[in-house]
Order: sequence, then structure tokens, then C-alpha cells
Amino acid sequence: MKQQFEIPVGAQHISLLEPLHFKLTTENETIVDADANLYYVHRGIENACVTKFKYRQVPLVVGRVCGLCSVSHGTAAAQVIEKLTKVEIPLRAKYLRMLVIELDRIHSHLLCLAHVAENSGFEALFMQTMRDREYSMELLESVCGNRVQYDYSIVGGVNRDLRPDVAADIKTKLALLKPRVQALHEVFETNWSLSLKNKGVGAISKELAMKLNAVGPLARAAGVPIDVRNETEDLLPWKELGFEMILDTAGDVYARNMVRIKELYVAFRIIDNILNGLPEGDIANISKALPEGEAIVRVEAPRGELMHYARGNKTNVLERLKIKAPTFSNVGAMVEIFKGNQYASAPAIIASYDPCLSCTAR
Amino acid sequence: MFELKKFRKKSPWILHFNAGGCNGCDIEILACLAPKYDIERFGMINTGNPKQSDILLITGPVTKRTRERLVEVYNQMPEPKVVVCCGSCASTGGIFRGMYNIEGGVDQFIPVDVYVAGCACRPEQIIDGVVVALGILEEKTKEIEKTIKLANKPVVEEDGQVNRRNMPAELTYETTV
Amino acid sequence: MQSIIILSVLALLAPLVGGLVYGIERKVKARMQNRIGPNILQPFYDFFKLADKRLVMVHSTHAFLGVMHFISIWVAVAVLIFGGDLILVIFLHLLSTALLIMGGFSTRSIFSHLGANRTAISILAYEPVLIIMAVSIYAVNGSFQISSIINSDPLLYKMPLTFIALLLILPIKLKKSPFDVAEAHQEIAGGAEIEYSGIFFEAIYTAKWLDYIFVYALVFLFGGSNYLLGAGLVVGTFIYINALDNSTARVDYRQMLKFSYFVALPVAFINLLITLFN
Amino acid sequence: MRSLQLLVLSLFALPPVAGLLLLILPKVLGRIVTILSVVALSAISVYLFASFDKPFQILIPEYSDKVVMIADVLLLVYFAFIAIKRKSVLVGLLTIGQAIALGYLIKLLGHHEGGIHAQFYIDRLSLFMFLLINIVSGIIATYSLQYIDEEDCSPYRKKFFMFTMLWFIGVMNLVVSADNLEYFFLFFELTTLASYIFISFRKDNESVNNALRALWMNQIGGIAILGAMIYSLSTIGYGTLSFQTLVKAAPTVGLLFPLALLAVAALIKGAQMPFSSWLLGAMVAPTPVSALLHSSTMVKIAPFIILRLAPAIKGTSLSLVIIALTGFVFLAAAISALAQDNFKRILAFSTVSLLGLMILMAAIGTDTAIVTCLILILFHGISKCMLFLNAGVLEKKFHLKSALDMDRLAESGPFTAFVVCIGFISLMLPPFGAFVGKWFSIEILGSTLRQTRGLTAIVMLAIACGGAVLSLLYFKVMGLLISRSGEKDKVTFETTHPLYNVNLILLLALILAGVVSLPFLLTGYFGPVASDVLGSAVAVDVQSNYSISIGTMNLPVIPMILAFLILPVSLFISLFIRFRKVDRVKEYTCGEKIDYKFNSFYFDTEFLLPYFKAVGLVFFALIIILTVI
Amino acid sequence: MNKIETTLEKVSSDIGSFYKYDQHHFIVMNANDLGDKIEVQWFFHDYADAKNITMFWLQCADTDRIPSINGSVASAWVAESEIADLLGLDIENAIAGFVLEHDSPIAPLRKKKK
Repeated sequence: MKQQFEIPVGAQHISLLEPLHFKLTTENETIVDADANLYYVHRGIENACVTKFKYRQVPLVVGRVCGLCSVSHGTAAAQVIEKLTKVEIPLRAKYLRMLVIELDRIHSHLLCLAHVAENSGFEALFMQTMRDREYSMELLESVCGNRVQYDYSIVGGVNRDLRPDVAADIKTKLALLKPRVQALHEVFETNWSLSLKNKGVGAISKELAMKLNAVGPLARAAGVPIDVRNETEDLLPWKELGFEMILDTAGDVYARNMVRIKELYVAFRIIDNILNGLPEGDIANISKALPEGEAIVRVEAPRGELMHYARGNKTNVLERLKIKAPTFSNVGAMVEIFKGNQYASAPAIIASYDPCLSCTAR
Repeated sequence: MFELKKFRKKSPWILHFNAGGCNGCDIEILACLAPKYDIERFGMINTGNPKQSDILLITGPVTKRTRERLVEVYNQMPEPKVVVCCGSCASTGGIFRGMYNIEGGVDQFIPVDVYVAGCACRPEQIIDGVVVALGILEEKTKEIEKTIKLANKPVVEEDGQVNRRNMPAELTYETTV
Repeated sequence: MQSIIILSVLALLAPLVGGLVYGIERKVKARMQNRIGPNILQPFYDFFKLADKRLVMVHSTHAFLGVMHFISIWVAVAVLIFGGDLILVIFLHLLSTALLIMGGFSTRSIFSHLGANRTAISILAYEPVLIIMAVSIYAVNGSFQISSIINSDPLLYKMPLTFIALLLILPIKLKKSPFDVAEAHQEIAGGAEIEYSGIFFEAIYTAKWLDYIFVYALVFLFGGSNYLLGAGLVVGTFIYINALDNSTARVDYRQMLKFSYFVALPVAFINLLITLFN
Repeated sequence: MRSLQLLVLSLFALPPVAGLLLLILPKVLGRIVTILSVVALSAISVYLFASFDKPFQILIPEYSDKVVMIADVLLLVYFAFIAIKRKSVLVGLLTIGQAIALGYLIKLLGHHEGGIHAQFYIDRLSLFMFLLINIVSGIIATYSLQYIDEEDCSPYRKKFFMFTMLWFIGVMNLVVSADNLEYFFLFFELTTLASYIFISFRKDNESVNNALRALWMNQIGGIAILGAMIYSLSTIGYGTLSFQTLVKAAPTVGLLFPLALLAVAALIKGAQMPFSSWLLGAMVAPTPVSALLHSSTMVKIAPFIILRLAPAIKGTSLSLVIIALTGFVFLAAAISALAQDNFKRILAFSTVSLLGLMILMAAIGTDTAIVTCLILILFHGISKCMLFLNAGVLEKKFHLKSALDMDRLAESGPFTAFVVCIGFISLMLPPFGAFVGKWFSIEILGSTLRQTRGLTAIVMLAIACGGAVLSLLYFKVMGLLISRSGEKDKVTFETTHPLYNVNLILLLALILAGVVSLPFLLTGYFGPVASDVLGSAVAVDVQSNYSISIGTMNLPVIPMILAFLILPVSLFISLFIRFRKVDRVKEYTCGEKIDYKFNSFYFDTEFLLPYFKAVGLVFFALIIILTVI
Repeated sequence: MNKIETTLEKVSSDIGSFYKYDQHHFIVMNANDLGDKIEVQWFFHDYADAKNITMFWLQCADTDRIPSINGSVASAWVAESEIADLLGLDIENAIAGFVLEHDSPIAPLRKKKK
């Protein structure tokens, strides 16, 4: 009686930005089994970082792991190398790093929301969200000099200072962006058809999220309190800048949207605090020390906990660099969540994971 | 004279393929669709379907796992078609060149018409690249374009029907010791 | 004789008008999304471009069924314009959809199959409403002939609920959000039409224009002999469809069926009962 | 007149005689005899229709009444024997019931001596049925010559099968011409017997069980006929044993009850819910049996009886209940069919569904409704026959039974796939006859809305939804059949036995000819038949604007011709065309090179069936209760 | 960071008795090529005090079969399959070809090429 369809999503599919492949086994479009093939984008960056590039270049190379959270990767790599070389960076650099990470989070979350809207079949909302996202893109460009790949964090600090006029620009543009985000919030919260597509769809329980070790908005939407920004004051002082963890309980696509939107508000607050309390001083502390020993660093990228592990052996080249991307932790949960949902929701669910396969596969 | 050729320029439908890039260029392509850049004013539609597309936008260097998919998708596009490489990696391999799982630029596999530089390439650059591609598209003939690697010959059957089903060749694996 | 010539010209020009409607729709949609949008003649540019592509197909059966889909929908529209029998017109339209579904099923392509399945299910969603609408029109008007419906009093006043029901199912028919499950670009990349390309896709693409004519002609009927009212209804429906398309996400096919059977069909049926017991 | 009577009698006698010959003769000669006899039967029925001018009666000697009586008793004895042999309590009880009723009837008959009454009454309706029965069943009989040959059983049983089939055709001819209810009862029970023999042909457990079910269900119908006879005899008199007298007598309340009982018998024969299971159970028999039962014979007794009753019950509460029941069955059977995988079961449910529509039309009883009913009977018969014969071909040649296994049939058997598709499409889409029936039904229901209001409106809703559900069902199956991988573009025909092919092509030709000649059929065929049914002239005219008007309805011809050009032609071409100079590429699979599992959607509606049956039972109870009150 | 040394035999039971899904978060599994030996590491942190990172580690020869911890940590298969592919290790239940294609270099992260 049960008749099964196998539906390929990817490698090339309109609802995907990246090559990944889900083989969804469906019965009447209800997904009963999912199979994932994720390593299309495996390039061998870890290997290249320990053979081709000197340790100072590593943050820039690692930024190319992923275009969406390149600053998180770059910062994490810079931090882990700073740990190995035992360099203390200036407070201003820390603040600037956080500024860019938060701006990046705004653009990434807005992109994800837009993508969820698009994949739910809500084209107008996609357009609206993408239009609003351009503010954050412009800000990132004025701060870092590029729209996507920033190369902002270097070993020892950051490579560009924040000019006062740019700081003022950030303030004015954020003031414009905030009401727009509120408008988006309202649409995402109240639109009837979107709630049909999002509420109760792709849900994961807190227990399952913990069992599968999910991270990021995916876990926080299910109520798992995991946010690295809570824990790493020694490297980046999030807490004193007004960080607050956003949790939801439902764990469905809708809850993930809500978590992301609320995190935008937190990001706005943090940016305001950074701009108000930006300490004067150097932006980098370049030292000639060579990396030695092993260290791990964790940074909260837009998609969740990012971990870099590095080993140095007192040469110009690292001995080992291991990158654990947020999506990598979510793979188990991603495959699991599909089961029992409609295929019609699958693109929206994929988008709501905000998967970053180029991070995962490296 | 009424020429169908000139309408190629006015209705280019694009297909986007990520061959293993970092998403940077991909989100810029997405940004192109959005209100600020709005490429639909040139009549472009992101079809997501190789069979109805004229322009193949490729981002990222070709990895070992995507190369066959790339060739497959390229072969399903009906001629005339143009290929635009978005970003340095797609053009040459970029920073990833020489990494062990990278084959290099897209032009190792399929004939490329336009290279758009940049890491990541900006939406304005993408639009520029596509506009250049349109000029090339207008000049192209309807002859079958073969890929450079992984190419079989199309089979012409006795009554003139061409079987392109097996044009993307299976990869023959060398056993490395 | 003269009227026959006029009607023939109208029927022959139907794709052109439909293309224009589609062009305007794309423009309106873009403006609603804060974009500039394409040229109004864009569908025709697409038309000529598609004619210029190298011929590519999956197999001959599939390609031919696509072309027949276009021809049969043209016939349905022509019969509608010539004022034929309303029920027959609805079924002729079903015939054209049948050919599309068969085309979708005839390949071994997963998305094509899914799209054909979904199209078949959307028939289940909208056809009963259309038939109830036709019967209600008969109950009011005493004829199934479109030529006599168009010369009678405006139907809208007597059957407002039926009109609402029609408005509710039109998005299914036109494959517009929230009920564009059959096309669902982000899920099945166009559904039954996915495997068509070049001139064969052109047939499907142009059939879509004729679909607009078909639907808006049905809407026009509600104006009866008051052509101004009919035209007003058409414009209103056009704006409504686009506004709806731009303010909703796609629901899945079960929700669509539920909506059709628990909202649209009862609404149409209540109007039928009201007309009967008046 | 005399010659026509003789010809009619030859229709009764020829099939059993041919059957007996078949039993004696060797295989090849037997085949020739069968083919010749069915050709003769068809020719006779065509000639009869052509040279007919007004209804006539056939009188046969009075002693035949005694023969019928004895045959009745013998039949009941045989039923009792079956009941004992198969240990079936239900059959036993019902046989006893029948025996008691029959005994009482014989006692009643004893008091009504005198008055000679015609046993057979031939009008255009009978001739219409003759045409359908003899031509379509003839085709089935020729087909089954080959089919049964490939069956795994002894040569004697093969001959026995053909013999049963042939005498069954004779009995069917008798059923549709009997005027005396007593005779009618015998023939009715004989068809029941035939269905028992057919269904239990394969002798396994399931066959026997299903055969017993068919037996007891139809025996209820027999009891209903006996009840009708007893009631009319005891209240009105001997004359009412005649169908015609019964119908022509003023439809007073007193007469409604026997009519209701006859209608019940008809509805059971027509496998309306909850009595649908006997027809579905018939699937275990060899496929020609299904074709025979579903298309031209057996179940068509149901609309036939209702058509006979139509003038009397039109507008009464009885017809309203029948309309409600059949409208419900149309939808319920369509929904149940969605859950089926077995090809023959899908067809069976759609038969039940469409039978509902036919009976509904007959029960409405206006001139246009009668015409529509006739159109449906004829074209449904032909289409279903073709589909079932194809099911046989699929079974024997391709070894396929489940619709799910028929995936990619268009590659291995393009012609079969094409014929199946045409068969399905002819049931639902313009321009085919069965579609015209469906279309007219909607229009008729629409036009009767004003009179019956609420009820018809609800039935209307059921028809609208049921039609859509049936289309979905057909699309589902066709979608599987027509699916083809692009590996090969060239089409090579399959080779099937000529006896299969000839018959299928014949049926296909009949369907297509039916479309082309529909206008002529309406004026020259359906119109006169309907006038005979109603006893008043039915106006079928050709209008100046190329449309045909039947009563108040119009059949536009030009769109139908266009549709004719589009649909079958395009389907035919599409399956066999090969575009030159067009490249073939692979299907889009997101760039992957993996094979994926294909299937269609399934609809889990099986659980609804008991509820549907319960509702059907309520309607049956309503028929009795309303008419008694 | 707590470093807990373990052995090939004990690792499953050690992690099994340590890991409580509602208290600990499994971060990742890592392996380093030390030249003659392989060092394998498993990282965990506590939900309650996330700064508290626990690392299980062991050293083994590159031909040893490393047991899977997927029994106690349900999502460990991703990390295990990846590490197995990239370092050419023999890990229980690892999916072959998870990361690398047929013609990619075998065990690219090993210093001495196989």
C-alpha cells in the first residue's frame, strides 16, 4: 500500500545556494527517511593551512571557508593563533571584531530569513527582507572595505580602524534598519499562510536537540541554552556589551525565525554599546612569536558554535588546524528533523537550518 | 529584418550552479535578484532548471565531487548558451588552487565565455559580466557545445535525432596506490 | 457573419492578449516588491527567444503532449469566446490539463511526476467549485450557454458568494501563491513543465497566457450584459490575485484541498441553495 | 412481424445451441462455431433494430408457464444443493425464503386462471439492450476463446466455460425481453446462477467464497422480485404480473411498493452499496467474466429495470431515494476506488460508481435523463469492456495485475498502453460518449434543481466531487502506464495474439465511431429508444447552429469534433511519433546520476468503505420504509 | 580544560559513563598525526558551565581500530566518518567515501603519505 517516492534535493536545486544533496524518501510527500551527502564543497583547507600558508595568512585563508561567516572564521583562527603565540590584543581590536561579527550576524540572519521566506513560497517577503539586508551590506562594506569577504581579523588584531564618520553612518543606518526589522518581525509573526508553512513544521524537541548536540539558532529555538557568547569573556567581552541569550521552546521553523529576529535586536543593542563605548588605542599588536602548543577557541558564528583547534610546533607553519563548523554539529539533527514533515516544507526547513556546507566540508 | 536572434539578448534566463565555492558569490547572486539590483528588469529569471536556461552562472572552484554534476547540468542546457564564471575561484581556482580536492577553475571542464573577477564579486560586477555574456550569446550558433573533460560524443541516430543522454561521460577512476 | 469574424479574431488573438496580461502582471508584481521589473512586452521577448533555442527534449511523447496541451487549451478558450456550453468549456479545459498531466507523467523525472500528481490533485480542488458555479449560473439564468449568460442581467448581484468562491479557487487555477503547489518553483522547480525546453516549453509558456484569458473570461461572465461591470470585475480580480500572490506563502497540497473543500465549496454551495430557495 | 418474432426467438435459442455444439465439437471447429454464432447474433440484433417499427409482444404456448415453474423449482433445488455442499447458512436460509415465497406465489397463481398474457414484450429498449449485449458480449466471447485457452485448467473445463458464457448471453437476451414477472424472476435467478458458476470457476477457496457472496446477495434480489409479484397479485390482480401493465397502471401509492421491491432487486444487481462486494468479488474469476459482468450484461440489468420503471416512478418519493442513494454511491465508490492498486478492482469500483450515475439518470426519468442514461449504458459498456479485455492482455502477456507494476508499460507494450489510456479517457474527457453522459448528467441535475431543490443540490455536489475524484483516479493509473524513460525513442509494437488484437481494435473502432456518429446516434438511436421508454416522443433535433438539441439541452457539435481531433489523435500520435532533428537529453535530477524510486501518490480511503456501506444500507431501508408509508 | 587520558579498550565505556546528554555537549572529535602515532581527542563542554571543557584523549598506532562512540553520543557518526576519511583511520562504523572522492588523495591530513 505504501508507495514511496525518492526525491533528490540538490546538488543543483533552485532552493539551495550550495551543492548539497538530500535524498528524501517520501510517502505521499510525507518524508519518512532522509539521506544526506554534504561534502561537495570539500576543498582541503585544513591541509592547505598547514602546508601552503604561513600562520599569519591562516585567518585570511580560513575566511574563505565560508563567505557568510568569514569574519567568525577569521576571528576564531586569529584568536587561536594568538593563544598559541601568547599575544594579548588591544581592547579596541576586540571591540571592532565584535562589531563586525555582529554586523555579519545581522546580514546572515536577514539572509536566512529571506531564504526561509523564499523557500516557503513568499517571494514578496524575500524581496522585502533582501532589500532591508542591503543596509547591513553597505555597513559592512564601509567598515571592512568589501561586501562579503572582509579579511578583517588578522593575527594580533584587526586590519582597519573604524573612522568616526563610518561610526556615525552605522548609527544612522541602524536607526533606519530597526523599524524595518520590526515590520519584518510582524510579518513573520502574524502572516497566516507563512504560519501554516512554518508553525509546527520541522520541529525538534529540546531533548532530541540535546541528544544530537545541535548548536546555534536551531538548538536555541528548541530551548537548549547554548551560545558561546555567554562563555568567552576572556577573548571577546560579550556580556559587558549587553549580550542576552534568546531562547524559544517550540523548536520549529517559526521558532527559529523568531530566535533569529530577536537576535537581530540583541545585535543592534550590542552594536550601539560598542559604538558608545569604543575604547581608544591600537588596533593590532603584531608580534613575531611563533605558535607553540595546542589551543582551542570557540566563537559564536551566526549559525552557532564555531571551534578552531590548532597546534603549533615553533615554525612558521601550523602543525594542525581543525575547524569545527556550526553546521557540522547540526548535521545529525538536520537529517532527523525532516522525518514526518511534508516535502513541500522541505526547502523551508533546509533554509531554516541556515546550513553552511562550505563551513562543514571545508 | 525580423531576426529571432536579437531577442536572445532580451530574455536571458539564468541558472546558478555552485561548484564548490564559499557562498560569498552565491549570496551576491541572490542580492542581484533583490530590489536593489533587480536583474529582472533585464528580463532575467532565475529558473533553477537547466533545460530552460541560457546563462549558466558558476561560482566557486570545481571540486572533485561537483565536477560531474557541473558537466551534467551544462549538457542539459540547450544551445545557444553562455557560461559566466563568478568570482576568482570559479575563474582560476583562486585561493583554493592546488588544494588536494580541487580540480581548478571551471574552464578546465566546460568552455567559459565570461570571467568575472573578485572575491567575492560584487552584484554590479555580476551584472556587468552578464551583460557581456549577452553580447556573446547573440553571436553564438546553435551547434552542440561539448565539455572539455568528461565528454562523450553525442550519438547521432539514423534519422538525424541526436542522443545527448550520455554526453557527460562516466569518470574512470585510476586506482592510486 | 460579422460577429463570427470578430469572435474568430478574438479567439486567434487570445494568446497575444494573454501574453500582455502576463507582462503587465510581472510588472505589477515587481512594483509591489519595490522593484522596477521587466518590460511589459517581456513575455513576447521570452517567446521569441525560446523559439530560437536548439531543440531538446526528453522523448517525443513528452514533447508532443506539451504541444497538444497548448492547442487544446486554445480550443477551450475559443469555445469560451464563441459562447459555447459552460460545462463543456470547463471539461475542455480539463482535457488540456489532462494532456499536461500525461506529459508530466510520461517522463522518468521525479519533479515532473510530483508536479503532475499535484496538478491532478489541484483539479480535485477546483473542479467541483467550477461545476457548482456553472450550475448556480444555470439556476439563476436558465441556460448553460455562455452566449446567453453574457446577454443576461449581471450575475454578480444574485450570486456574490459564488463569485467569492471563484476568487478563492482562482489562485489554484492560475498557480499563484498561496495555492501554487502544482508549480512550486522552490520545491519542484516548475512541476510538470520542468522537462520541457525550447519550443516545447514555449507551448507550455504560451498555454499559461491562455490560462489567464480563460480565467478572466470566467470572471467577466459575472458582469453579464453589463460589460463595464465585467471589465471592472476583471481588473479587480487581477489586482486581488496579485496582491494575494505577494502577501502569502505557499501552503502544501493537503491544506489546499482542505481549504477548497471546507471553505470554497461550501461557500459556492450555500449560494446555490440560496438561489434555489428564493 | 412474425419474422421479427422469430428472429428474437433465435436470439434466445442460438447462444445455448452454439454452446452445446461447442461442447461436442473439437477445438478449432468450436471456435469457428462460436465466432459464427456471435457474428450471427450481432447481425440479427442490428437487423432487428433497423427493421423495427413498433413494440410487439411474443406469445408462446401456455405449457411453457409450467416449464418455467418447474425450472424455478429446479433452480431452487440446485441452490439448496450448493448451500449444503458449500455449507453456507446464508444461501440455505435465503433459498428456503425463496422456496416459501415461490410456494405462496404458486398458490396465488392457482386462483387466477384464465387470461392469456404475453410472456415477452419487445420494444426499442429491448432492442437497444440486444445490440449492446450481443455485440459487446460477442466480442468478449471471441476474445475469451483465446484467453481461456491460456488458462491453466482441463480442456473440458475450458469448453464448459465457453458454454456457460454463451448460454449466459442467451439468458441476458431473455432478461431484457421478458414481460411476465414470473419469467423475469427465472431469468434473473439464472443470471445469478451464471455469476455463481463464473466466479467459482477457478475452484480455489477465495473464488468459492466470493461466488457464494454473489449468490446470496443476488438471492435477496430474487426474494424482492417474488415479493413484488406476491404483493401485486394479492392486491391488484393477475394482470399486474406483466411489467408493462405494472408500469402503465397509474402510479398510485399501492403500486409503488412492488416497484420499490423491483428497484431493490435492480440496485442489488447493479452492485450499489452496500451490495457492491459481490461485483468486486467477481475479480477472482477469469478476466473475460469481469468484462462480461461489468460491461454489457449482468450489472446493466440494473439501469434496464429502472428504465422500465422510469415512467411510473418519476417524481415519486421512490425516485428521490434512488437518486439520493445513487448520487451517494457515485461519490463513495469513486473515493473507494482511489485506495485500490489492483487494476481490475480499480475498474470494478469505477463501474459501481458509473452504474450509480446511470441509475440516477434513469430515476430522474425526464426525456433528456433517459437519453443520457442510454448514452452512458452504451458507451460505458464499450469502454469498460475494452479496459477489462486489456486487463486480460496485461495479465496473460505482461503478467501484470497491480496498477503499480504497470509502470513504463508504454515501453514494452505501447499499443496496450494506448488502448488502456483511451479506455480511461473515454470515461471522463470530451469528446467521448461516456463523457457526454457525464456532462449531460450535470446539466440535467442543474435543470431539475428548481423542482427538487435541496436534494438534487446535494446530489449535484456529490456528482461534481465524484467526477473530479474519478478523473484523479484515472490520471493516477494512466500516469503510470504512459511513463517512459528516454533511453529509447523508437517505438516497437508488442506482439499479441490476433484474437486479442482484433477484438481490441474492434472495440476501439466502436468507441471512435461512437464519437463521430454521436449526432446520428442521438437522432436515430437514442431518441427513438427514449421515446419507447417513456411512451412519448422525445424531441431530438439538429439545430441550424450545428448543435443537436435533446429536449431542453444542446449538444454543440463543433467543439466536440475539435476535442475529438485533439484527444485520441494526439494521444495516438504522441505514443508513436518520433521527432527528427531534436536532441534527446536526460531528465533533470538535480545533476545527480543516481536512479530514484518512482511511484504515484496513494490515497488511504479503504477505511471509509464500511461507513459507506452503512450509509447505503440506510438508503435501502429508506426505500422500503418510504414506499410502505 | 580537563584532559582525561583513556585507552582504545576503555574509551567507549569512559565516554559512555561520562556523557549525559542533558549535561554535556559533544563538540567534535579530532585526531592529530604525531608522526609515529595518532592522537585522538574528543571534546565536550557542560551546558551549565560552558567554559568547562573536557577532552578525552588517547594515543594509538595508525593501524589500530578505534571504537565508535556513536552508541552514547548519537551525532558522533559525522565527525567519526570525516576523521576516518581525512586521516585514513580505521574507525568502527565509519562511512567510507563520506568526504573524499575516489580519486582524491588517500588520507590527505597524514604527514607520511600512504
